[in-house]
Amino acid sequence: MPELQVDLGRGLRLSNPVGLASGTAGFGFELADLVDLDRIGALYTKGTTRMPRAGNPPPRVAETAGGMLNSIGLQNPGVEHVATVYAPLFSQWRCAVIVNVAGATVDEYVQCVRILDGADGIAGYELNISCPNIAHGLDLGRDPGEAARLTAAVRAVTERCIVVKLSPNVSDIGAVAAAVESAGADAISAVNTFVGLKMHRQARRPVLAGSGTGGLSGPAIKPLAVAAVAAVRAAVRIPVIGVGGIIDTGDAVDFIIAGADAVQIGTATFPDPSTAVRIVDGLTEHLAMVGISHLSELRWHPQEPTIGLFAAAGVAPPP
Amino acid sequence: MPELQVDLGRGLRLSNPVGLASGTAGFGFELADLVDLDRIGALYTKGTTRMPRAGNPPPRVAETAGGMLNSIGLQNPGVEHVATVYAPLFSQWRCAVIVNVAGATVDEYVQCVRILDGADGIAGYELNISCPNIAHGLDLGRDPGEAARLTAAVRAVTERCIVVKLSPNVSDIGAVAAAVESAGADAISAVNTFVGLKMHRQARRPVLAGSGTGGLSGPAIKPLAVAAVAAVRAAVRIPVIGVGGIIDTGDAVDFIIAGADAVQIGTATFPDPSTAVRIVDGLTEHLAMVGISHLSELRWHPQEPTIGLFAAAGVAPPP
Amino acid sequence: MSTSLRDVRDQRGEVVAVAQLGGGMVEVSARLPHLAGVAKPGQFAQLRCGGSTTPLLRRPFSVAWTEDDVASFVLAPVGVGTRRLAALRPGEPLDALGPLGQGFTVSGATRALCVSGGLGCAPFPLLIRALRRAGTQTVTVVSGAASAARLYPAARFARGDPGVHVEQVTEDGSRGRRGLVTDAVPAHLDGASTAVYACGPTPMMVALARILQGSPAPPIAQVSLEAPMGCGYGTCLGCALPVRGADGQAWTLCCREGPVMDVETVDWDELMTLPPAHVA
Amino acid sequence: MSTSLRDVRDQRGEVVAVAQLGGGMVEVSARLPHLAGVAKPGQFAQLRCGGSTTPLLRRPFSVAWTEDDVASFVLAPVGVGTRRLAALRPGEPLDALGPLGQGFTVSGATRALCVSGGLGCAPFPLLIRALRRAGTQTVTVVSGAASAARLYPAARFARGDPGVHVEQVTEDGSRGRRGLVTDAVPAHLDGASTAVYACGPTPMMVALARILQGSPAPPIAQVSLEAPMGCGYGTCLGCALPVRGADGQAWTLCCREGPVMDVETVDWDELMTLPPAHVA
Ligand SMILES: Cc1cc2nc3c(=O)[nH]c(=O)nc-3n(C[C@H](O)[C@H](O)[C@H](O)COP(=O)(O)OP(=O)(O)OC[C@H]3O[C@@H](n4cnc5c(N)ncnc54)[C@H](O)[C@@H]3O)c2cc1C
Ligand SMILES: Cc1cc2nc3c(=O)[nH]c(=O)nc-3n(C[C@H](O)[C@H](O)[C@H](O)COP(=O)(O)OP(=O)(O)OC[C@H]3O[C@@H](n4cnc5c(N)ncnc54)[C@H](O)[C@@H]3O)c2cc1C
Ligand SMILES: Cc1cc2nc3c(=O)[nH]c(=O)nc-3n(C[C@H](O)[C@H](O)[C@H](O)COP(=O)(O)O)c2cc1C
Ligand SMILES: Cc1cc2nc3c(=O)[nH]c(=O)nc-3n(C[C@H](O)[C@H](O)[C@H](O)COP(=O)(O)O)c2cc1C
Ligand code: FES
Ligand code: FES
Repeated sequence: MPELQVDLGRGLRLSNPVGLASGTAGFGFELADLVDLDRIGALYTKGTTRMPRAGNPPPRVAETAGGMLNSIGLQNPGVEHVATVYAPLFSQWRCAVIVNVAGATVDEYVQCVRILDGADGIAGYELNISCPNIAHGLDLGRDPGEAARLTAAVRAVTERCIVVKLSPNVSDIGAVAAAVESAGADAISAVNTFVGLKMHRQARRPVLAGSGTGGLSGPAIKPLAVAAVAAVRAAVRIPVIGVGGIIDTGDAVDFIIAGADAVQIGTATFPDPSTAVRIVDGLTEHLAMVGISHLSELRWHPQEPTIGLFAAAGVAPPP
Repeated sequence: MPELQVDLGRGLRLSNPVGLASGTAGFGFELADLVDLDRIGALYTKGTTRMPRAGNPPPRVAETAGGMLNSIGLQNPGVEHVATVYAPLFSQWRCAVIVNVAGATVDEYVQCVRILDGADGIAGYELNISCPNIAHGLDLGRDPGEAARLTAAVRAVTERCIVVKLSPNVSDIGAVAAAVESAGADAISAVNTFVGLKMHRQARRPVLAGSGTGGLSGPAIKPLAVAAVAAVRAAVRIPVIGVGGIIDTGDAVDFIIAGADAVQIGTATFPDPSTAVRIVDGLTEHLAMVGISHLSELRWHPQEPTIGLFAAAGVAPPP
Repeated sequence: MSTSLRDVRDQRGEVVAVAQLGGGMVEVSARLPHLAGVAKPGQFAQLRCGGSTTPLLRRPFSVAWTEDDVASFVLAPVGVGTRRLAALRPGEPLDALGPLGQGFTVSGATRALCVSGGLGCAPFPLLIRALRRAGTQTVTVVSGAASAARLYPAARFARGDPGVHVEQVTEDGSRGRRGLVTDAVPAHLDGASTAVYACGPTPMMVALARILQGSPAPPIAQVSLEAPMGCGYGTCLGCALPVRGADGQAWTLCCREGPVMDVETVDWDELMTLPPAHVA
Repeated sequence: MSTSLRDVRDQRGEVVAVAQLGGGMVEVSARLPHLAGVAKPGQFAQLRCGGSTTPLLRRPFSVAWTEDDVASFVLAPVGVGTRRLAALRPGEPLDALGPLGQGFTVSGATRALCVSGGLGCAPFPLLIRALRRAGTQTVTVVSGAASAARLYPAARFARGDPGVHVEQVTEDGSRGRRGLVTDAVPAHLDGASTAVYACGPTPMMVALARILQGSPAPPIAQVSLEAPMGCGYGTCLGCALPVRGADGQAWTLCCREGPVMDVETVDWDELMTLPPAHVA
């Protein structure tokens, strides 16, 4: 029986590498009737902020070729509600619940984590330093120094596992990854959404409200996310969680080949709530088919010399 | 009759805003039998370098959801061949031929433009400071200072129109745009491809050769390219040429709403060589339908207050 | 902490009939026993061609009719998703996630007025059947469209029930009264005995809301609204609609608290500033 | 500065027949007068379901047969593009851009040997007809596949022509000789009088190249190769294939200088390092 367990560090062991991505699974309750939360490895909650947020005005979502834009604006009930009302209920599911935390300043993150640290039921934190849909949401994530400062500040107040979620909207994602690793991150998730814009052709302005931009997710961004994961993998030694455009087992395998230790399913859950559970089963089958016992054996090692598939299959080249 | 002419500066007036993007139209000859080059506004040639280049090893292209990755590696016959053999033949077509120039150092760009400046038939240059598929291809394009230095150096040696083609793989494309504008660019094209990676699941390594990464183009990137164009538009006053994922007239209109003065059709020409010519006709029809005489009237002005479409249509809200 | 999805299933149905209703309108019927069994008038389902991931997201459609284990939807090809759904053929698979959202309040008001604009006809057949079963004596439908060709066939509202009266209105006068569907509304209002239900384009609903504000309050005044949806089941927070909250303006989720809402809950001024969801 | 595209047209054809050939293989025939009129054996066309932009790129297929104004293609559903093409039904539109590339050299060699592996069968029916019309007396086809179910039907190579002989080879021995198709090749080689043509998976072609290297040179020894293609007409530079250039290793374009190439031109060592184009 192949082994799907994954160790994210600080004692956080996931039963399998498949998680539901932040913002696509609420706080669990929203889709517990549709997704078997006992079968997945982790649930990353909707971004949680110090104070409650009503979110952005509509329209908040728009579809594009193979993707969707969202500008939810971090609608959430605020960290106190999450810590006192939601967290006590998290343990009803067997999946690890990792609370995604967002803020505009280092201090807001620290306050959120302090408050959440007082609650049981929380397996770890995912620091969203990359939300494109709120003012200043990207500032902390674009500069390696700022990202490290944030990570170190949160590290100082919690012993729980810290996952830092990176923005792809940067010149050098590897540099940010290396900076947060040195500052004490236990794992990295990559990537958040890409800044996109869709126009309303009759109205001659953006479809989405506000500045009009939103975050692009879905299959359209998969090759970009896989590239980001490979770049992060090359820059750090800690676990990497791949996210962006996964809709089936093959997609998840691609991220693992690129260097991910775990994955998150985001947008794909919307049209098909069973996606994550299907991928858990699919990964087990894939390991059996390929004949290996752990997913990490799938990983591509760029340094190793390339052997052609045919050659590997024992077909000799002509003399 | 609506007016499609576009002025890119330095006397370069295009008969219409629709061009064929660099790398998707060769030097014109490759597809002159399939595309009526008299009907389009401009042809941006394949990236031209100081010395001939054989290009990257195969595989060089791979398809993804709504997009394609390429890692051609700037295969081209070298600037001398372009200046002496190709350029004299460019004037057989009514479209403007703008030579796309690439290099690894400022000096290479300067040398290329010097050599090309001696040839007739060339309407201007597009400086590709953004090719993701050659070593150092991105360095000049990621740093506003470097991009400006390159632009100024080329500006010093030519009176022809200089278009600078920006990379989207940066934290702040507006800053690069502003820098090259100040350094003397006449126009900006945005964007080149996004760095992407596709895995070969059986071989457990990238599909594409070399580092494995390629540049993502096609409909998948359209919302990202439109966002980039809006950001560039907000940062500069010179003409902006929008490119990325356009496959029909509506797509081109979206870029123009976002702030583009002209557009380029890239990948879409591959499956359908008639795309660009169809869009030229489509834009004329669109202007007639909307009842305006110049495309620039379509432009979105983010500063202007939003008026609801229904409200604009004279439907009064309830008391 | 919604727990209202216990009735929701993702079922793969088989298309059993596709009827062209004129004006591009299509009625797609599929064997979907669960949905057909539990859907209430005004609820919707998230549809896609069986197993298809292009387009990426499903599309929301009101359940228009149910009969035994078959559920029917009325739609017209306006964009990529509806084009593919409208091209389905009998025997092909259709995925339906539902029933979703809050339906209409069906109580025993003596009379009911259904105001239908264009494709807003979709939820009415099921609602009308339920109203009549709940004891409503007369159901009047005022059904409007741009032209005769785009009118939902009157007989499909009534389905043979003599207690249902349909009045047609077209903008170009090509059938029935010429004008806007809301022009026909005031004559049918009579305060407390007539429940009012509406579904149609935003300007129509706004006009109706204005008419109702100047009239004696009906026992029920509900509209079915639309918002672009990511999930359809309350998780993505994408389908916000402006409502009049306790402390001023607020948002609610169309897919979970709607799509049917009480007229006075909606913030119509704010809704008017939004562009139509369909981007052509 | 290629000027060889003068014959190329983008034509929208109508599918007239879809034949299931077993083993998942499908023959799609469409009314495409231009292609049917001018395509030469070994040339290909870039296909897509009429007007479809999903998948984004067209897919290359050998012209397998032409008859009056109908062109036929043989394919199997291996990925997203072929799945959609294999699901076409009569009456539906098919876009074909072609004919593209360099075909086989058809000269009057006395005998010809066609080595076909799996779906590599596709170009042979057209080639065989041309060879026989050009005076070749005997055409022998060695046709291999993993199992009987996956063999291209022998009768479709010959199409009733008694000068065509088909020898079948299967890896599992379920029909004909057991083994690799190339095992059957040496017996049919006889140096200068037999032209050799091959199409199939890379390992098969490599094995054939090795056999030929140890044999007297045939008058013609050509293979039809594959490369992932962006455009199919020489513009994107995406379809590079490794060849033995004047000064060592070089690239050539599969779509423009190929897909048919002389065996000795190809750099087989380099080709062996490439992963199969199809990514599953
Ligand atoms: C609760 C609900 C019930 C509905 N019931 C029906 C019905 O019974 N019959 C019917 O014909 N239509 C109905 N609609 C509208 C229908 O969902 C849209 O026409 C459809 O989504 C358009 O998809 P498209 O791909 O063809 O258009 P596109 O414009 O290509 O779609 C692009 C995106 O915009 C969204 N969108 C487009 N138009 C609408 C719209 N009017 N409302 C919400 N989102 C939209 C799509 O879902 C998609 O995400 C309903 C909408 C909602 C919210
Ligand atoms: C000149 C030429 C002629 C061909 N003739 C035939 C034929 O007559 N019958 C037939 O069944 N097949 C033929 N093929 C192979 C056929 O083009 C591929 O099977 C098809 O492109 C697969 O597309 P897909 O979307 O189903 O697979 P996917 O794997 O989903 O395609 C992904 C990408 O890889 C490319 N790709 C996948 N497999 C191949 C391949 N074998 N060769 C080149 N590119 C590939 C696709 O074009 C696409 O860009 C030919 C290929 C070439 C280059
Ligand atoms: C509607 C929506 C809301 C999201 N909200 C958050 C969020 O609150 N915090 C966060 O870190 N990421 C958020 N994301 C990003 C996803 O977690 C994920 O990184 C991204 O969507 C890419 O994955 P996908 O392509 O599988 O969706 C959101 C994505 C979507 C689509
Ligand atoms: C095969 C291919 C080759 C390209 N070569 C070049 C090039 O040489 N120089 C350049 O500036 N851009 C090059 N590009 C980028 C395109 O010009 C364009 O910026 C990009 O493809 C996005 O547009 P699209 O989505 O319409 O293709 C190339 C793109 C493709 C697909
Ligand atoms: S559509 Fe996702 S919350 Fe309503
Ligand atoms: S496929 Fe584009 S050059 Fe050959």
